Amino acid sequence: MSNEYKLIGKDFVPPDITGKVTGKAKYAEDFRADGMVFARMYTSPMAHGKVTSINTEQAEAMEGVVGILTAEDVPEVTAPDAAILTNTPAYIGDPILAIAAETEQICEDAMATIEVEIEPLPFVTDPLDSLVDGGPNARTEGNAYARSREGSGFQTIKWSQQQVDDFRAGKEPTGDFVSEWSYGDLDNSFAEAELVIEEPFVTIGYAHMSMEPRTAMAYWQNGTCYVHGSSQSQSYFMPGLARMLGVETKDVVLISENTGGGFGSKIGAYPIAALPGYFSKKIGRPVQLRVTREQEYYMGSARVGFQGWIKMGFGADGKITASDVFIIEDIGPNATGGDASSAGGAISMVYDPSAMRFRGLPVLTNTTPRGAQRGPGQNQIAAVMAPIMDKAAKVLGIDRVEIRKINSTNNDTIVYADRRPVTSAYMDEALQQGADMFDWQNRKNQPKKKGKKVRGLGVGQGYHSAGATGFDGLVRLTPDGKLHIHSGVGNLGTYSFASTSRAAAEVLKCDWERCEIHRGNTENHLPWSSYQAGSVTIFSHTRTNYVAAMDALDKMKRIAAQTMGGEPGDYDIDGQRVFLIEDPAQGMSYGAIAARAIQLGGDYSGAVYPDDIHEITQRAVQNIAGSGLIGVAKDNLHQEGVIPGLAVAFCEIELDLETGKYDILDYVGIAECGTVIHPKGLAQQMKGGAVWGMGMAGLERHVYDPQNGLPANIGYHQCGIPTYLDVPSVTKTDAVNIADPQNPFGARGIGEPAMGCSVAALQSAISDALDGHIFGRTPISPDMVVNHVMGRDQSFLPLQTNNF
Amino acid sequence: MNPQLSRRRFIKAVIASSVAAASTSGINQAAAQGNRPRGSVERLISININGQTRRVDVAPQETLAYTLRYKLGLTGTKIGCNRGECGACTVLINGVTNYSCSTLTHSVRTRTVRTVEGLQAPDGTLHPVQQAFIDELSPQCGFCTPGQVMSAVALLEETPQPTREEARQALSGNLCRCGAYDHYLNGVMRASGQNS
Amino acid sequence: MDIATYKDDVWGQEVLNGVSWDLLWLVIVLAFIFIAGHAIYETTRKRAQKPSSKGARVNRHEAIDRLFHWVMAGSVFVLLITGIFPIIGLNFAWLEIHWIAGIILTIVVVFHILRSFTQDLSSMALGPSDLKEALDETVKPGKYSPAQKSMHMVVSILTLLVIGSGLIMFLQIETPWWERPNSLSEATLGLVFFVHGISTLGLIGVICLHIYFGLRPEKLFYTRSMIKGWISREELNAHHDQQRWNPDETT
Amino acid sequence: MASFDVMPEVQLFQPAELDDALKLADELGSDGWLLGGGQDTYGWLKDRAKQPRAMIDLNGIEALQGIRKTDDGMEIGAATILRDIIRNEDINRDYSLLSQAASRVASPQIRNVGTLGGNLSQDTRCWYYRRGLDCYRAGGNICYADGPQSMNREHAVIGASRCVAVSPSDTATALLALDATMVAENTEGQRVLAAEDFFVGPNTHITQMTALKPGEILSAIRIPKKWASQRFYWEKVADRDVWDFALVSIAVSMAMDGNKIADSRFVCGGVACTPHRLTNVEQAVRGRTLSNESADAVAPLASEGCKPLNYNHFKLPLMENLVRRAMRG
Repeated sequence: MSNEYKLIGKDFVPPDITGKVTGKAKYAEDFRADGMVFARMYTSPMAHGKVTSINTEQAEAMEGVVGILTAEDVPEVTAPDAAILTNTPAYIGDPILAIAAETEQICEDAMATIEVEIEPLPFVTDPLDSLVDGGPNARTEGNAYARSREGSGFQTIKWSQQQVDDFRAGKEPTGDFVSEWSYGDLDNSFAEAELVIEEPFVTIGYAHMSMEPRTAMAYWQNGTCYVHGSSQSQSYFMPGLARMLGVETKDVVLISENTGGGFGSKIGAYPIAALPGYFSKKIGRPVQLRVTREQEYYMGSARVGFQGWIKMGFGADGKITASDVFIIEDIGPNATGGDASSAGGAISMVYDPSAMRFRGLPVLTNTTPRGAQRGPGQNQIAAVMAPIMDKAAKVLGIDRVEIRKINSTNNDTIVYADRRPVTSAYMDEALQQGADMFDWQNRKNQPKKKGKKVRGLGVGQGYHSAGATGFDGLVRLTPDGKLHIHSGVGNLGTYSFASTSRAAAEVLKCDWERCEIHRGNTENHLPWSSYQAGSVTIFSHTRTNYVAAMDALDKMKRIAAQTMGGEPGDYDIDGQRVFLIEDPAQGMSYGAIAARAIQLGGDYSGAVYPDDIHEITQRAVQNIAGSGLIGVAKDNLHQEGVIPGLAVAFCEIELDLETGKYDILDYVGIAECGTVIHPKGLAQQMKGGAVWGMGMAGLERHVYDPQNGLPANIGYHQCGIPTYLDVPSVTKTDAVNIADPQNPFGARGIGEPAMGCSVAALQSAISDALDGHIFGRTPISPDMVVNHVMGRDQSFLPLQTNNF
Repeated sequence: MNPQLSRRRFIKAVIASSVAAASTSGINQAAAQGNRPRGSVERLISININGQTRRVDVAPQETLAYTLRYKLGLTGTKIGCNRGECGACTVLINGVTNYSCSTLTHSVRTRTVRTVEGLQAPDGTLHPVQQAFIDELSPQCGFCTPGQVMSAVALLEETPQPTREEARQALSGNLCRCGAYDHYLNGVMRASGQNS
Repeated sequence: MDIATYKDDVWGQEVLNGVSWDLLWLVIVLAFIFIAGHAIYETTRKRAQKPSSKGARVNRHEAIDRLFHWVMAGSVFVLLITGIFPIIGLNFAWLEIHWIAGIILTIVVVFHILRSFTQDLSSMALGPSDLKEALDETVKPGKYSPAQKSMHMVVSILTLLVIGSGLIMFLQIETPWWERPNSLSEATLGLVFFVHGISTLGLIGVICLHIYFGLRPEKLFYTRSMIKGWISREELNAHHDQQRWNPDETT
Repeated sequence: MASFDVMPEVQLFQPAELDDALKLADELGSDGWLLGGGQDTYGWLKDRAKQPRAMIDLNGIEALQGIRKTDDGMEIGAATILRDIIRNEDINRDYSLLSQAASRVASPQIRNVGTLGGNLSQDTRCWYYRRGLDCYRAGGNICYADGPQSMNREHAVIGASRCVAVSPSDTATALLALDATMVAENTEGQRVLAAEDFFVGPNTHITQMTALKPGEILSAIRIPKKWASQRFYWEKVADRDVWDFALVSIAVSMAMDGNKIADSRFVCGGVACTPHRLTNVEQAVRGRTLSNESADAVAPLASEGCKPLNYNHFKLPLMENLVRRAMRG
């Protein structure tokens, strides 16, 4: 099917890649403005406290120091939200003030003289320590925070010591929780089960640690704030940024041509992106704030940690009858996350239990703020579930791939608490394709032990919803015959801004060489686009570009009919021409059509536009109106049901029983994301996701000293980001490549499941190597393996988190 | 209404043109120059970068990454951690990979420095490594890419036909948070004329 | 010169770290100046004929007290050497010896205190009359002179401080009996270190004087008495008021 | 809390002669900072956790460079970079233990500038200390890493005294196993220290990692012929295979008499504040052959006397396992 396309499903050279290999690509910190000064932040040394005095006298007197910005200069926010600067820090690294100076060194010299007195308040780094009766609360207002449509607010929830001890011992939690959803008849379904497995689990959160320490540079001109920022999204970043700056969206220009990684940490505006705007306003000069690596750790966001309990019921045939899951989620100091419910949703999607209950308890800690991180919730639970599925397979005597196929998501699967359909799903096919490519059956029969090393085979499944709707598309045909595709999608490095733009070129049958993408700067007249996150871009923006291109196509045919006679339906396009179907020799070039559109005005030239498009798109259209033929539309295409992005992974490891280390000998990842739009880009996502999964499975975690709230891994070295030598030299990937009916090109997203399947496969392989042992914990580090193999106790308490 | 041209750009240039404006560092310069102990280094030095001799005022403690980015406008060299823990700032000094964030500019006075900006031929032709990285879609976010490119260039100059494992070892001091390792290795193999 | 040193605690707030060891040199210099001054003064002063140590002897220190004194002196010396030498750059593995010596000192001091209740406490008690006595050359002391009583008082206070703070520090390190508890706030810990340091410095000064006086020719018989236990009847007559202290004869 | 990123003002001297460097080191005393590859320097300085007045760059000094054969083995200039050691034919032939260890140091770029002297003299990686906290090692009165709840997975299991940090150097274990000696010079002359005396623990030197005094420069490392071309075993277990320091490493030299071990050195890294010699293992293996039986017999001795902290008892079996592997042959 994809063979019909000229561009879709083909590799191409994305326009931004050359800049990346030549060093010409500009990231926020590569920009300078006349008179620009540098800023640095002073952050909280205390996990929780109240600033009682700030002495900046000496700093202000220093030559080269231009100004100081404190919490008094920025809007106050209500707890638990994050402020730009605060006097009530709730984690080590919470920004308190900023200094601007002529050079970064002067900033730091001045910083060294700052005296801040802080009155300490109780703090906590492990949710269970806060939950236990008499335990400290991370916020004075309470220790839990629920965000829901019905209302958000603080709560103080305590469990008795006995309840906490029982939970640690692996028993079903009996303490209070704040959210719950369920479907089906849970009790009956468990009663019908042949096998019931109960497991406690903990997944430790960890920092995003994008390569680029986030930077923002801002200045004001004629009431407009220009921000050179580091953002995953482009247009989607704007309303939040404007709100933080206290201005209207129209008064902000965001320049974000390239972003040095985000992984969920830069989806929407974050407070310090607005800091230079306030600072620049105060001192009247452009201000650039580049955070240090340490500060990127503090405020660059982190994955939500889980401490939970799960009970799964299986029929004799391997079919999952019921699932009951309870998750305490570590939502940091700012009550950000919401991963737990997503994890519950993922269970419903990937394992399709006939009855299910989810209970969640979001607990605040004084650790770094949490946020979405690649598959937030889905990937934690993928890691938890893999060895449990393996255990069930073993007990029931079913092949481990087979038991996953028995429960696999397909077009008829109904998911989530509200029992929604899926647009399409082919988990079964993905598993089969992966098993074939990996040669699962054959490998299964290979001998397991080789000296002190054991082989482990793993299979894992990943899921994330992979599409959103209602965003706008905007294309423009100019008299020079070029197709301009305006994209408000960010540049996270997935090249999806480009691959989705090709959808418009595909519709208009335009040579790619004659297309130009406009992006990366509000002044490039960009439409309202989705966040570049949640694996949504491919689905959402093939649609927006499709509707915009269809709008353009309709106008082109109308212009042709108007100019050359007949009805629009008499015309077709090809070779950058609109021509009469009956007599292809008669036609107009795209350039001529564009020139005619300018003459005709009205909706042809953008002087008139649909009223359902977003105000950001409206402004973009206003600015380009009259420069060509404008195709603009909101994505109102039919959409119902959940849009799944699915992936499976197979891996083989060789685990050294004496050192606890393992080598990943082979890795196969299969994407099930509808039609493949950009093969190399998809491979990149699958392989990058695999590396992320490997980091989560064995290396990355937050470590806090609970006695004083200090974080141990503030740098790259301590964070344990996987290197070249910690991942296989070759990772193999492929895709199922079956079109989804609800996307004009059949495509869905994949970025997040690409990681979930990897962490799951690794957990499954480690468990397999250790004869089915379930650690119930990520990451699994060499010390844990050594302790297990040697029959020693682990160093940590059961379910302890944010620790080694 | 002409959309493009009506709005004047406030930003005149990126750093490249701000070389002359590096005078902001004059403040500590004066102080440091005043009580310079006997035998300590001179500040105004010449360094050979990408085949050109550049005259630049360098503080004694200044790192090469700082000089490149803040004084010479060579912003292709990225600072990811400034602690020698990521490799984004990798440059070649006498043909060998170094973390420029952890190299004193004064230590390269008698040596040659190559950065990602110095790889293209005068006619703009990309270096084979750069071209191969494009062909293999090696970069993702691109922030670590200049460093990866430099490590690959150093490898291929010494070992024109490396094995994939040799490439993996040679590039292992360059972190990629996007996890694009596989594609970078494909790029190295392609650049060496071997099929990945 | 600072008296104390400060540091940032785990949260960057300034707290006491301990005594400034620069004071060590000050203490030593001051002690030396005092000793030199006193020595010069003594040489210019006319003095009575030194009483003979021959003849009848009276008991001044019982064997158990002498043992106590020398064990205490020994442990204090070990403590000073193990405590001070590493600070002035002579490195060796000192910590275990230091705390073992500290325990010995503590035990003998406790023993001494308990035993003191069976003894004539008033002979060592320092009162207002001692001041008068010190100024009036015609008055002879009882068993101990006002100077000896003062010395004892100062040493007692400093030793108790150094032992008290030392015991708290001992509880904060790892020993064969317990793990390190890290239970004190850093501000408190700093105060304890300061007290330990400042009282050590005081002791160093006082000990310098004590040794000096112990070695002075006219007071050497006291040192002998601390070794052998006795003083001669003549020495008793010359230096003490037998109304107030009438020790038994000994052989 | 200030977070620092750029180098603060500090002077730089780049002497060309050792004598000049020694004079500078003498004059500056503890205000001076000896600069090898600088990979353990710039972080400290950028963080302003250490604030020397001047850096003395030793890389321009010819006398500190080079790998030379001597009558009794080899001499390696302290400023010789690890890259040159890894690539040196003589070392690879006779003392491959050292080149193997050197090749597992940090990352290629760090090995390209990191010097042998610098690798040996580097400071510990205790994360509390690296954070710039005023702990014992920094002149304070507390160890944050050894409390009831401290996060001390990477810390010492033996030889701790108040401070529980470990020696991070990979080459140090190898050199101890090769009976190397260190040449330290100052303006008054030179002294030669056995490797075992060069590395010092907190019981004697709580603020130092080596016996070098202010004003002293490590000029050369001498490796005696004794272990040339003998049987070696080297292994490092770390979380990541690039950058990371050893959780536990082992360096072993064995002189064989036929198929029996005549003499040996077993040295563990990552377990104590100094490279830790397993003398009881050395005694036990004397006269034994390399075999599974020998391995199982002597391995338990490896962790004798160890006293783990909250999170590092895994180091005990790991030490035993590494000894086991060295003995299997």
